[in-house]
Amino acid sequence: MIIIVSLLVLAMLVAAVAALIYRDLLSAVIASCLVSLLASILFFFLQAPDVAMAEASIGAALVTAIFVIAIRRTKRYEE
Amino acid sequence: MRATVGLILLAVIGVGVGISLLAIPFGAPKTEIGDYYIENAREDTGATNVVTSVVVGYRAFDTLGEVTVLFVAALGLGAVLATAGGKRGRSGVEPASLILSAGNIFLFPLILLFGAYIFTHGHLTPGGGFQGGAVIASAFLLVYLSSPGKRINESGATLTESVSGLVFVAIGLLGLTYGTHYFLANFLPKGTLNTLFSAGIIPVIYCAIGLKVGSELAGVVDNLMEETE
Amino acid sequence: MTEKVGRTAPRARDIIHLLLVLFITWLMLTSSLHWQEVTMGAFLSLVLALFLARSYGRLGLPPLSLIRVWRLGVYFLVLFAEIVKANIDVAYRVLHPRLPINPGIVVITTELSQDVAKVLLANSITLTPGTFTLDIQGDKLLIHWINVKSEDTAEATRLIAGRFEKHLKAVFA
Amino acid sequence: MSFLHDYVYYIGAFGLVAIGLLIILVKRNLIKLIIGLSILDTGVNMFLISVGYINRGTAPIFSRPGLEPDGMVDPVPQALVLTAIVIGVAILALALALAVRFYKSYGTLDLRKAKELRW
Repeated sequence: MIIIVSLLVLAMLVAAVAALIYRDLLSAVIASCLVSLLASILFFFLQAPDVAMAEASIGAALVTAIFVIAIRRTKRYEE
Repeated sequence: MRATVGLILLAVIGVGVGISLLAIPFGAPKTEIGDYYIENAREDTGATNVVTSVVVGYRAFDTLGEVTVLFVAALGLGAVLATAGGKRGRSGVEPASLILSAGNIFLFPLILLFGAYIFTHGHLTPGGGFQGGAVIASAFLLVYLSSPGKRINESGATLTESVSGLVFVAIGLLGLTYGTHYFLANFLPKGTLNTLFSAGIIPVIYCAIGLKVGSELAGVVDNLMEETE
Repeated sequence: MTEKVGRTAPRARDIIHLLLVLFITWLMLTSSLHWQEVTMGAFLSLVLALFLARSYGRLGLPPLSLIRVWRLGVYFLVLFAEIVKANIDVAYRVLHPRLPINPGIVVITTELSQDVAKVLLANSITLTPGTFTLDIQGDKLLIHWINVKSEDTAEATRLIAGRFEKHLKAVFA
Repeated sequence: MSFLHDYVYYIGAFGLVAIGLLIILVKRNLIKLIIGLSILDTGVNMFLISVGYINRGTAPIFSRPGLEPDGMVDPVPQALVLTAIVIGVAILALALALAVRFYKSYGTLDLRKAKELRW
């Protein structure tokens, strides 16, 4: 159990670092979506199903969609 | 220069926060109010989900403030994006393929039903108005993806939002006249534990929150997608 | 003309169809037959069905009957068997040292007329490992195939869609 | 192993906060800044939830009759975080609307290019 949790935390931090280093904003947004998704699994392990649901439906789905719409209206690459 | 300053600042913050984190024990009970809520939530509010009874029972006034923040943010977003006399419409969009559009027609009612399931069962199972509202908003997002030119019925969304906000406040005011005479008092019968029609005003408020959050978030997405010239 | 069609009242058949689909979904979600749950589910399904039946009617669903539901069940069994077979096939191709694949894009045609049947066919093809539906245009489906056995449209149709189309035609006839 | 058990969630939360702060401090692209804000938000939520956890606790929901109130995790941080997530999405949407507006006015998302905002 603790090994699974550690791997999930590691994957979450790797995704966050990926969001930091990608120059392509669309890839960075997908990486931050992955952070939210893994965080929602960790919330579930922490016995917080309400928060896990909110994070999965709001953090992973709606926020990503809003980011993608905003990127479509501006520029995709960071110069 | 900026990066160096940032890294130094980050290192200082990191050491400080790290030291204080090591002092907080993991996995031990911390707050007494939490124990009180767990012990008494069932008798006080009639809801089996303690988180729900905290959000819309004990701290309902706080939730009213939160819903207001969400409303103001949606309003501010509309104000920021609106330009005076601008032409509204969406340019550069292609019709979606048949798989997406036909799949959307079939799935849209089911997603709405799922959202309604989540917020009507907020006092029994995990979930509630905020999660259900987000699910409903994502159903409208699917509509935007499948037919990009389509707009939601803006007056309908505003009406839903205002009526559900009014229901929330009206229930709170009714609590002043009935029962224990304070704002947002639970004046309806609490019913049997673990059945759908229980917990007094909690399911009613959560339904209102669900509809309000759903229409607000759908409106936010709609405002962001709109091209103003 | 399409504008005018959009404004007409929904047909009773569509309302009942959608109502049943929603109500059965609700029963599966709650997994309880308590009278309060059933009442709430009936009320929500009715409201949603009344509001959404008009666009639902555009899917062109056939009239409901028990035999159709039974045939749909048979179709899902066939689909499941095909998915298992295709999984084994793709696993063999991936694990084989020489990687015997021949990826490519082929066009197949379908005889199904209803939109929802075409979507069901396309999704079944996508669900089966090794084949993937890229797009639908009219009665043509664009398929990415991991091991192209034939470039010919008729032959490819027989190999990819033939196993599903027969059962789907029975469901939507 | 015991160290990992005690601190793995804290490490995750702290790491997210640090990376989010780093993005906000180092990057100049507005949308990248907002991505950093959202990661920071997730990190703070993670920290609050892990503070409320109790060893071998159950979720604070009396869905079955046999559940005892003793072994339940703290519901107060969960209620707080539920609120914070919803407020977070509203703030993100508002910030993104401002970014879109900024792009319309200056033709760029880079903070350096807008002279009035340089520091």
